Parts: sequence; structure tokens; C-alpha cells
Amino acid sequence: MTDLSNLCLLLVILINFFALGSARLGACIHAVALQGAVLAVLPLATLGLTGHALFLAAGALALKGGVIPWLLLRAIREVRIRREMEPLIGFVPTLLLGALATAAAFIFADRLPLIAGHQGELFIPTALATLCTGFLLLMSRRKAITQVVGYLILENGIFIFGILLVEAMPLMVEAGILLDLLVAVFVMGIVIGQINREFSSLDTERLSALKE
Amino acid sequence: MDTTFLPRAALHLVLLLTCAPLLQGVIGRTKALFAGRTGAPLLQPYFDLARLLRKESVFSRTTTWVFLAGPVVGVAVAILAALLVPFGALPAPIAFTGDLLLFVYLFGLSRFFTVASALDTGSSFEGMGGAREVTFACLAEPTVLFSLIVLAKLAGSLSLTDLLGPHLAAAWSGPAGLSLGLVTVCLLVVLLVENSRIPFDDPNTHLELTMIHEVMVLDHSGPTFALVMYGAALKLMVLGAPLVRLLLPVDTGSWAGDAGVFLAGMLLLAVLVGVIESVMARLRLVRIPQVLIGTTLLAGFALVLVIR
Amino acid sequence: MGWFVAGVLLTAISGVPGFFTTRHGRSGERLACLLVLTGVASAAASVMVTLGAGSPVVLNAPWAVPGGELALRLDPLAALFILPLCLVVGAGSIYGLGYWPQADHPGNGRRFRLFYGLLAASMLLVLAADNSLLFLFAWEVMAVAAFFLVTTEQERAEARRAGFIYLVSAHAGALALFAMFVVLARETGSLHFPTAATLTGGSATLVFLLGLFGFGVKAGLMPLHIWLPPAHAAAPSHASALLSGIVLKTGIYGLLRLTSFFAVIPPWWGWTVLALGIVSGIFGVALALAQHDLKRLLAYHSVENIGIIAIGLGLALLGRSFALPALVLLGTSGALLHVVNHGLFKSLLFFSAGSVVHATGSREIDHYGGLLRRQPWTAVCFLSGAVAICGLPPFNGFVSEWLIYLAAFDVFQGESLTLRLAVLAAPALALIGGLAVACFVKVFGIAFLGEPRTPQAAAVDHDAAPSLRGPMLTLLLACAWIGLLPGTVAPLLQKATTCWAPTVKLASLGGALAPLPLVGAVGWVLLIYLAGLGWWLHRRTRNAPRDVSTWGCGYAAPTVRMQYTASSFADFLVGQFRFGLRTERHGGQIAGIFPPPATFSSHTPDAVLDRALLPGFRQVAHGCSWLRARVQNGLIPTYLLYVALTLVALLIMVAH
Amino acid sequence: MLAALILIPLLLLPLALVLPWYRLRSWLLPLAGALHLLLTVLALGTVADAAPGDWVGLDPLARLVLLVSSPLFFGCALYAVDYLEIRRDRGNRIMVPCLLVFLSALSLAAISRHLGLLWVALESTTLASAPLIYYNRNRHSIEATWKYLLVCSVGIALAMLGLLFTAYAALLGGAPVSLLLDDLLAAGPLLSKPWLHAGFAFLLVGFGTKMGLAPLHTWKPDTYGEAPGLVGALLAGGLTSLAFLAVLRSMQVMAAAGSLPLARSALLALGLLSLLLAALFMMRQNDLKRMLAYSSIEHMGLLAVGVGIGGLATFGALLHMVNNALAKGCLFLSAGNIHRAFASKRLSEVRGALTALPFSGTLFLCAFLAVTGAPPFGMFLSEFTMLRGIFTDGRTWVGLAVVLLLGVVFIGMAASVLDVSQGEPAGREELFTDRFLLVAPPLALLIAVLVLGVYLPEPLRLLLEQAVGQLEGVKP
Repeated sequence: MTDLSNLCLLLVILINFFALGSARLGACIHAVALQGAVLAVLPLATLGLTGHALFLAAGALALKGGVIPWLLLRAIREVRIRREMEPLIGFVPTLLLGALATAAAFIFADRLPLIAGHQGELFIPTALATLCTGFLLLMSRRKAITQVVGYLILENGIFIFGILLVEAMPLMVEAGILLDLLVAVFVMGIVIGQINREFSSLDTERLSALKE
Repeated sequence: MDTTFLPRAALHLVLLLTCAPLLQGVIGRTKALFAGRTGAPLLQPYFDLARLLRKESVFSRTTTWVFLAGPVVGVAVAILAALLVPFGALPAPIAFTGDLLLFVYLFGLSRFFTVASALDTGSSFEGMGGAREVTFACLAEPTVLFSLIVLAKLAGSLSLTDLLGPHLAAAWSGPAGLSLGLVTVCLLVVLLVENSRIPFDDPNTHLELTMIHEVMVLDHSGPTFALVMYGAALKLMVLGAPLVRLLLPVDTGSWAGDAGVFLAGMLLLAVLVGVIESVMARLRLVRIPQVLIGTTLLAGFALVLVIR
Repeated sequence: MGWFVAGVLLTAISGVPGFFTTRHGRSGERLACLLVLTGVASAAASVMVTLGAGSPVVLNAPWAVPGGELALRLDPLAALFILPLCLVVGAGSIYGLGYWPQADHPGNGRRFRLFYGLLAASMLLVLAADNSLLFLFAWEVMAVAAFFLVTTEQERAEARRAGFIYLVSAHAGALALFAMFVVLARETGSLHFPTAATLTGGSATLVFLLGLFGFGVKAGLMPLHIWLPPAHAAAPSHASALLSGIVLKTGIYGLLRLTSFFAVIPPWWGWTVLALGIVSGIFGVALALAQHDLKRLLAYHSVENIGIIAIGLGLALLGRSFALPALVLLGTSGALLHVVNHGLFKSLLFFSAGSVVHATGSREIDHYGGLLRRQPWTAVCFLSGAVAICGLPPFNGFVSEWLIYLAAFDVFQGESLTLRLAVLAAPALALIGGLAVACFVKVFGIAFLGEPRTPQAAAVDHDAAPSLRGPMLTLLLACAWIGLLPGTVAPLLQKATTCWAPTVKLASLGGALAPLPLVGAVGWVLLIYLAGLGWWLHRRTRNAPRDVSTWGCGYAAPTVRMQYTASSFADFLVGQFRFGLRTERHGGQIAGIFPPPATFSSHTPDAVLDRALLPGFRQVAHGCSWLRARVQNGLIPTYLLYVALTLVALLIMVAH
Repeated sequence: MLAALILIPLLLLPLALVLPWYRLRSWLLPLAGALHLLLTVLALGTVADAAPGDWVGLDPLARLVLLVSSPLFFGCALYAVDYLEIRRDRGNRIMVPCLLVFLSALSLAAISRHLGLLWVALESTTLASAPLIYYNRNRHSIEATWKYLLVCSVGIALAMLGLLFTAYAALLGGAPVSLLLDDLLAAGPLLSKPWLHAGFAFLLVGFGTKMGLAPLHTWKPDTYGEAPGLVGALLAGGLTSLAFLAVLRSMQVMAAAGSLPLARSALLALGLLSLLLAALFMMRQNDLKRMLAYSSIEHMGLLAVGVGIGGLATFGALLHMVNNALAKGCLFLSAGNIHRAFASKRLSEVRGALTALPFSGTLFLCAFLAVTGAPPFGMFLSEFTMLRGIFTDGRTWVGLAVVLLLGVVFIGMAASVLDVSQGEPAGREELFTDRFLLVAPPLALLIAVLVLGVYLPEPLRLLLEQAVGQLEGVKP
């Protein structure tokens, strides 16, 4: 079933680029939701229909594909912010950097010693590429929400990697991780709400009163 | 303390106490002769002292006992220091390693109290005099030390008696002759400074602003002034003694002979001072430090000559 | 040794009971004074016993901290520092009863006494410690306690500034000592002090440099003296006495102890210490001459005297490098004796200065005048202290300087030509002595003689109270004793030198090498002369008229303002040192035939602190805040960038 | 019993949520703290070291961290009672539950033997403390919270990747794939080096962010500056120790795999950088609490340097961790009092704390002396021991650099602290005065540091020795 998983991974990478390139906040969030949904397919594609896989799939679908995006959408709806991304550095440079990062990820992954099963699969390069994408978004976007999106993509990258190592992560821990992620985003949502109340904008550059 | 201590000490003191004022007389006479006057009799200083002692003192209401301490310390120190320095070939009654430093510091003590008693009057003139006095003394100290080091190096001892021992005669002709000469010059300068003589000070100027030492004793009168003058005379003799020994290191072998040589030397020195006072003008105040620093350098050079 | 420990403990806790007494009651301070006295008495007694015993007394008890060990060791070297400490601390605590009574200082009196006791106890511990950790422990406690003494009047900005400068420099020194002792421990393998003259280490240079810095800061060697003048000026007078008389000496003690460890002393150590000593001596006294603040002036004289001690120490070190036993003996004993002497007469001076400040309420010399009539006791004490600190016979200062002179002359015994250059210490000492005379004549003359210069000086109505007078006279007696019977201290100096340089074969001090008894004898003769002449003159002038005014060169109406002031007295001499002092002069220009009223003032800032360090630090701090504004710029993207960069850097690092 | 450590706060949680009485709710904190402390002491006494395969269990390092954090929390909890009393306007409905969760997560992190579990616990502490930082509800606090949340979450996410890398190293090495500490230690040499090292880099960045090592420290000044004093105390004393524990865990794995030197040099580099940054940034710091934050960065740097050197220095570092937790607690709590009393933390506006608040001011001054390593406080011993370690290890230049930086830190800190504590009090609100519960806890912490400065109990010494043994890769 590697072709299916590879397909999903390719999809993930495309979504990364979309997220980097899209100018609309809402679209971006939807993209992340889609990415979450795609990720939900991966465990099934790799592990078959084991309980663990099912749990992972369900969790990913529910949280990454459902709840969290919904939270974010609600947040932007509540705080009625303009939907632009307002990048610190323009879209084209971001995209270029993203492309570079992805390429680097692939090369780096090639260098790494892998077990036979993972040779030639896209898991590790995709994971790293997604990680870099998340970082790029975090570092290049202004709005608090976009940064949350970046954080989500970062997490997704890690999730992809995690699928390779389900043995290492017993269910309980996985549950904890997902729960933490949920709570994190939840708290972030609350904080965003507060920020909006205080600053009447989600522009994080306003959040630079504390320095030195 | 050997048995000869007491007679030697007695001889020292007699020489000092009796002959000191005479030197002042000689200096005065020399200057008078140069000026083409007859001048006061040689024994004039004795008469002055006697007259002052007979008189009554008058004290400013500002003064305290410190005012009296100045002259007292001056005389006491001079007498004590005399016991540490050889008069010509007559060895010092009290001689031990390092007595030369005691010798130097005793005069420091007398300076301290002289200036203190000057400040005791609260007069700005006397304060000024004191300031100048201590300044020059400070600048003269290193010179004295350098010269003493040179002599100590030559003698290989730290006692004035050995420093000015019989070896000097040979040393003059030896390789150290040059530095001895330099040292002599330096000590002469120090002598003139310490005894506030021309070209550094004018003992009988009549304008307070120009005075250095004399201005400090303006308020003394009667017996205290006698002590001041007597102290000055003793100081001249005590400080002159090493110079005399340096210039004529002669040992006759007999006490009387040595004493005679020494006295002759002292008188010659007095004449020399008189001559200097007559032929030189008084230096401008600001020049004096420069001259003193120059002497220090000379002395240092003398030292370099001997330690290499 | 038990007595010693008991003494330390008693002194340490002396201030505690005061906190349980009433805010204004006298019981607390009396109890504290009593405790301190018993404490130092027992400590001193144990030290005396030690000296009698001959062999050093040691105590080794376990201490449950890493590397710790309660190792105490009392040997003659330590004893020489401990005895004056006990005397000064005891005298100071009595002095405090009258000078800093709880009734007048309800706010800070108790705190002051607490830290006074702590300071004394920690110093006792420092001097007896035989283990690096214990030493550092006591050393730091000492520093902190002294800091609180300096900032006793913390409501005054001056005191706060002084405290800050002191604390910072003390801590910097302490850190250097941390490093030094650690390196030392690396050499010896344990934190216990090595026995004297055993160490032959590779990193001796590092140890010496660190030690020189750490101890030099505490001792106040130029240019590390920065903390000294402000701290001494700001602290209450008996605290200043303790600081200047004893605390500085712990630095000297440290240097001595440290150098005693090494088997071989490289010549450059001696040269360095000697050079530092000469610089400190000359510039210390020159700066002192330029001060108008009585206590700052005394503080600069501490720098000068530390310089003199360092000269002696440097000569002794040279003596060890060039194997000249006489030089070692003379230099060390001169330095050690000067340590004791300075402790005595500097405390005496600070005590009498305190009595003056207490009476006039000012520290400006030019605000005094004519105090001798109003405070005869204080005047006599100050005068004797002044004569002693100028190194003039017949007081103790002369004896120690005399020994150092002899050491300087003794370099001619050596073959090496370079060594002979060390004789230049003698002229330097002479210059220092001359300047010191000038300075103290100035202080004594301006402060105690002439007419009162200000109303408050004229209004002084009380001399030092008995509780102030007693300690002063005690110290005065001690000074006179060493000055007139120097032979009595010779054996102690000999022992101390032996335990500093056990390997050197020493001649006996006080014999032909340095006939101390004769010096004392001359002092006696001088006293007899003075007494005789003075008595005669007094008799002769007893009923002389004393009602005329000073001869004003014909000017009939002199006012007290016309008297020579301290600055004008020093001006001519200070002028000779303008290159080093850079005195700032303001005003004083008069013009025209009928000039308008003009004012003149001169101020001499500290050459190192005010001219170099503070501006430098200001620059550095400015640079730091600039950098901080750039790095910590408040933008999350930047912060995340740091994270990413660190990650990349670490990945690259682990890749190799 | 270990489970109880985690559960007790959670059991009290619903109570905290439903209880209508304000003061009673506040008292839940000391209750939880006391029980926790009691259990900790019992556990330390009775519970044996964890057996391989346990998910939670004690070992010397865990004992050490528990020993530090439990008393600290108790102290802060007591302090909280009166603090919340004077902050009734802000309420405690959020504060108390969050603190309870924090305590529970903290204990879990301390005793978990599964790295994944450790990760979860750490992330939970982050989330639980976020609302605490926002306690003051103003622009600054919200900003601080946001930064704290984002930077720490990103960092911790990276740590997660690091864990996965480590697991992959096991996978590749043919060892059993597990994140149980004991399994990893057992697998030791089998682990594939590249993955392990890369994983360590990620872990170090992740946990280092939480620990506040420069240049990952950026959230610290904002957070400590805006959070209430007791939260600052908990973060600077407790959370940092936990993060340090996490770093030490990853070092253990590295040691087992025989890559200890690499791990050490990495830590040493970060530590020195932190020292340098802290020293420079403390100069002219015009905000009291931010200054304390930089001081905390400095001490984290010291810990890293100590562990990075190893041997005696590690011993010193662990001892320093204990002292740091206690002293920081006292420092932050007393600083909090001063902040309340003057209603400002700008140095330009705070003066004469000694006169205004005799107790808090004195405590603050003493705590300052303690954290700068002046005897008779414990940090003097630990810093000196560290220096001994460094020099004995032959790293003369490192040692001199550390000494120099400590000096600079002292200058910067002394300037601010002395200004605050001395002088005539100016512009303070009279309504605040020292209250017993606001003074007693910091005093107790200070006394603890003092005792550690003059006497190191034998059991503690043994514990430290064993912990060092663990880090050096010595199999117990």
C-alpha cells in the first residue's frame, strides 16, 4: 500500500506549498484541515487496520481535520479580522524558501541511514519538509492565527514521522500528545480572543511592547 | 658604651654649642666685606642671643603650646642629631647601623613642629611660609637619600661615622671621585635649602611675601626667638659637618687636631656660604623646585655611577 | 584553641542580643560591647599562649560540605595580625558607646553593632583559617559585613554609592580568589593550605596574578584602591578605623600567606609588588595632600601606608629570589611591623577625627580651626598619630620605616646588578615621608591651630567623652610603646619571618643587623631633651603677655577668613604633581583695580575611579543595552528564528 | 504512593472548581502542597528505585527534583493564600485549579520513566502555567502569555521530534523500539549514532527552550516580568529544574550510547552563551523582575556548564540546582512583595525597600546575596565546587571566563538591587505591608539555602553522588 501512502504524502507537500502561498486566512485554515484529514489516512495505509492505527486515524481526523480547524475558524469569525495573511516577507520569497527547505529535506533524508522498509519512501522527507514549512509560516507571518496554523503544520510533520514509530508510542502517550495538542490550540484560541480584545487586532507585531 | 663615650659626647656638644653662632657671624662678616662694609663683629650672634634671652616674650592670643614647641623641638633635635654625626675625624658618640636615617628623620620632626608653630599663629603669611618650607623639604629629601646611598655604597656601612670614615681620602682619588664630587654639590645645595640661604631664601629680607623661613618666625620674640635663632645656627653646623668631612677627609690622630681641622673646615664652609650669598641673587620661587629636582637627578646620576 | 573559637563565637553574636532589647535602651549596646571585649580578650589570650608555646596550634575538625574542613592554625604570622585586630576591635567597641550611641541612632545602631561583631569575628577566622574553603567563607562574610558597616547611613546617597563601589570591588576580588584557590587546590590536591615553602607548581604564575588582584583589591594597592576613599569617608569613624586599620591588612596577610607557600619565588614577583608599592605610596600620599575631606584624606593615607608595606614585602620577596637572608628578614619584619603600626596609629587618627567630626558635624578641614583650645585631648591624640604616621621618631612609625630603609640599603649585599636597582625604594620612601609630613602638618595646623574658621568650629564646647578618650589614649600608648621599646617586638617579628620563610637561615633581628634598642634609646634621649627645654621655656615665658593679636604685617583688622586654608597650603606642593593629579580648579580669577567678590575652589577626583573606571563602565553598559535592544526585540518571529538557528548549529555540531 | 503524588492535586481539582468560598479555595493550595510534601518525604524514604519497565518510578535524579520542587510548591502555596487575599479583585477561580494541575504535571514529569510521558507532562506544565501568567489581565501579560505559549510549544514540539529520532535510532540499531528510559539505557551502544545525535540536538533545543538557555531564553524575561511573583518563583525554581531533568535524561541516553563527550560539549557551549548573554543583558536593566529573569538564565547557564564539564562540576551543578530552586523562590516571592508595595517594578520608581518593607526588603537583599553566591548561602558552595570541577578538569580558560562573567553579573545585579533596597522610600502605596504568610515562606526558603550553605546533609550528598553516577553512565 506504499503507493497510497506516498500519494497522501505528496498531497501533504502540496498542501504545504498551498499554505505558504495562499493569501487568504480562511483558505489556509481549510488547507490545514484537509492536511489533517489526509494524515488520518496515513496510519491505515501503513499499518493496516490495527486498533492503534484506527485510533491514530480517528484522532487525527477528529482533531487535526475537525475540531482544531473549527476552533480557529470560530476564532477568526468571532474576532472579525481581515482575512489577509499579511506576510512579513512576500509570498514568492516564502514559496522559494519553502521549495528550498523541501529540497533540503529530501537530500538530508537521503543522507540519513534508514532501515530497509523505509528506503525510498517519502515519510521522512515529507515529515521534515512539513516541519520546515511550519517553521517558515511561524517565522514569516504576522497574524497570531497564522502562527497557530504554522504550529499545526509543524505538529503534522512530527505526526508523520511518528507514524513510522508507533511501537515507540503506546496508545496512552499518543492520546496524551493529541490531548496536549488540542488543549494547546484551545488555550491559544482563548489567548487570541484576549489579544483581540486588548489590541483589537491579531497583528503580532503589535505584541512587541515587551522587549529588552 | 665604652668609657670614652662621655668625654667624646661632651667634646661634641661643647664644640657644637659654642661654635655654632660663630658661623652665622662669619657668614655675616663675609657678606659685609663683599658689600664693602665693615659689618657687624664676628660675635654679634652671641650678643643677639644674650639680648633676646634677657628680654620678655610676647605671644599672640591665638597661639597655644604648639607655638612654643616649634623652637624647643628645633634646638633639641639639632643637639641630638649632633650626637649622630662625626665632627670631622671625631667619630659620632652614638653610632649604629642605620643612624643616618634617624639623622634625616629627626630634622623631619623639627620641620613638622616649626611649621606647626607657624600655623599656630593663624597668620596667612606664616602659613604661606610653612607651605613653601615643606614643599622644598619634600623635594630635597630624595636628594639627601641618594647622596647617603652613594656614601653608604662606598663605605659599605649604614652608620654616619663609617660613611664619613677615613676611606674618603682614598675614594676622592679613586674611580668614585666624580660621584663624590656630585654628592658634595648636592649636599651643599641641600644645606643652603635647609638653612634657608640665598639662592633659595633670603634670611634678612624685609618683605614678608618674599620670605620662606623667616616669615615663619615672625611672631617669636624674646627667649623663644633666641631658641629659634640658636636652633638655626646649630642646624647649619650639624648639617655642615658631613660636608666639611667630605671636603677635607683628614685624620690627624689626636682629638685636638681633629677638632681643629673640623673647626677650620666649618669656618671655611661659612665663608663659602657667605660668598655664595654675596655673588648670587635669590631665585624666583617657581624656579626653586626645578633646581631641586635637578639636584635629585644629579644625585641619582652619582648613584648610577657607583652601582654599576 | 578552644579559647580562640570561643572568642570568635562571642564576637560574632555580640550584636544579636541588642535586637531583643528596647529601641532606645542602652543595655543592648553595653552588652554588645562587653561580649566583644570578652571575645577579643579570649582570642588574644589564646594567641599569646600560642606564641609562648612556640609551635603553632592547629585545630582540624570535619565540616560536612564538599571539600570543607574546619581547619584553624595559629602561628606567629597570624598572631602578628590578630593582636592589633583584637586591640583595635576592643577599643572600637568602647569608642562606639560614646560615638554611635543607640539613643542617637535608634534606626541603624543595632544593625551596625551586629555587623561590627560579624566583621571582627570573620576577620579572626580569616587570619586563622588553614583551609581554602573556610578562608573564602570567612573572607566573603567579612566583605559583606563591611559593606553593611559602610552603608550604615544608607539614607545618604554618598554612603550608598560608597557601599556599591565597595561591594562590587570586594566581590570582584573574591571571585579572583575563588579561581586562585581552586588552581592552588589543583596543584596540591586538597583545599587544605600547603605547608610553607613546599609548593613548586606549574601554574604558580596564574596563582600569583590572581592572588595579587584579589588581595590587592582588599589591601587597596593602587590602582585597585578605588573602593577605599569613599568607603572610609562614608562609614562611621570607628568602622573606618576598623576598615583602614585591620580590614586592609587581611589583603596583606593573604599575600604573605600565599607567597609563603612557594618554595621558589621568581624575581618578577618581588619587582611587581615593589613597583606597585612605590606607586601606591607616592600617589596615595599625593592624592591625600590634595583632599579637603578629613576622612578621605586619611583613607588615601591608608593607600600610602599599604604602599610602604608593599615595598617592604617586595624587598623581602626579592630577598628570597636572590637568596639574601638579611634582606628577607629586614623586609618582612619591616612590612609586618608597619602592618601593626598602621593598624594602631591609623585607628588612633580615625578615632580622633571622629571626635572632631562628632563635635563640629563636618568633615571639611577648612571648616575647623582652633580646635586645640576646645578639644585638647583630641588634639594631642591626633598630633601623636600624625607624628607616628609620618614615620617620625620617637613614635612607632619610624621604627618600621627604618627597617624597610635598612632592607632597601641591604640590596647592595647582593651580587646582581639588577637587584641593586631596588635601592631606589629608599629615595621613594623619603619622598613619601616628606609628603606625609607636609600633609599632616596641613591637617593638624588647619584643623587644630589658628582661629576657628566657621561658627560651628567656634561653637565646639566638648572634648572627646571619656568613652572616646580611653580608647584613643590606649592606642596612643601602644604607638609610643613600640616606638620607644622596639626591642620588645623584635622576637615576634623574628618568629613571624621564620614561619613566612622557614627555609631561609635568618640572622637575629635587633642585633648588629638592626639595633632596635639603640633606636629606642635615642627616642628616650629626645624625650628628655624636649622635656628639659620645654620645661625651661615654660618657666621662662610663664607670665609673658598673651593678649596681643598676631602680627599681620601692619594690617590691623585681620579676620579668620584670612587664614591660610588647607587647599592654599597644599596648592604649591600639589602643583608639583599636577601631571598625576589633574586637580580641577574653579574660579579664583580676579580682574580690575577694584575686583568684584570672587570664589576659588579646587577638587581632585580619584585618578583611577573617576577618570578611568566609571566612564569606561558607562560606555560598556550603554553598549550592552544597545545589544539587548537588538537581540531581545520583542518579535516572536525573531525569537523563533533564534530557535531554528540554534537547532541548525547544534545539528551541524553533532554531525561532526 | 507515587500515583498519589500525581492524583492528589487532581482529586482536589473539582473541589477547587465548585467551592464557592474564596478563602477556602485559596486554602486548597496549601492543603495540596502539604499532602504532596508529606507524600514526597514518605516516598523518598520508603519507595525503592524503579525497576526496568516501570513507567513511573524513582531514581536519584527524580528524587532530587522531587525534593526540590515539592517544598518550593508548598512555600508558594502558603504564600498564595495571603497573596490571593490581597488580590481579590483578580479572583482565584483560575489560579487555584491551574496551580493544582501544574503540581500534578510537575510530579508526573519528575517521576516518569517514559520519555513520551515526560514530554506530555512537560507540555502540560506549559499549558497549565499559561493562564497563571495571564493573571494580571493586561496588555503586557497577554503578550507575555502568547510569547511563552508559542515559543515553548514550538520548542517542546521539536523535543517530540527528538524523541522520535531517538526511537528511530533504536529501530535502526535493531534494539527494541521503545522510549522507556531503561530500555534505551539498556540498548545503549546499539543505538544508531546519527539518529541519536540528531535526536539529542532536537531534544536539547526543545528542553533547552523550556529551561531557558540562551538563545532559546527569549520568552523568559517577558514571562517572569509579567507573571505574579509566586508564579515566577514556581517557573524559575520548579519548571526550570524539570526541564533540566529532561535534558539530563537525554544526556543519560547519550552516555549509555557512549556519546557523552559530544553531549557535554553541546551543553557547555549553550551554558557559556547563556552566562555571557545574561551577564551583558543584566547591565542597566531597568525592570526589577526582568532582571531576575536574566539572573535565572545565568543560573541555567551555570547548570549547563557544570554538567558540560562533568565529574565534580556535575556534582556542583546538581547541588546548584537545589540551591537555585530554593533561592529563586525566596527572591521572586520577596520581589513580588516589593512590586505590590510600590505598585511598580521600574527601578526608577522603587526605592528604599529596606525601610518601607523591613522584612521583605531584608529578604530580598539576602536572597540577592544568596543567588550571587556569597556565603554563608548554599550557592557559594555549589559555585565553588563547580569551579573546582572546571579547573581540576584542566579547563583553565573556561573557568576564568565563568569567573569573569559571574563578576559582571554581580555588578549588573548589585547596581539594581542596591538601588531598590536602600535609600529613602519614594512613591509607594501605603496600603501594602508585610503579612505573615507573605514573609514566612520566603524566609523559610532562605533559611533552607542558608543551612545548605553551612552543612550538607549526608543523605543529600549520597543522593547527589548517585545522581552524578547516573549521568556519568555508571550502571547502578
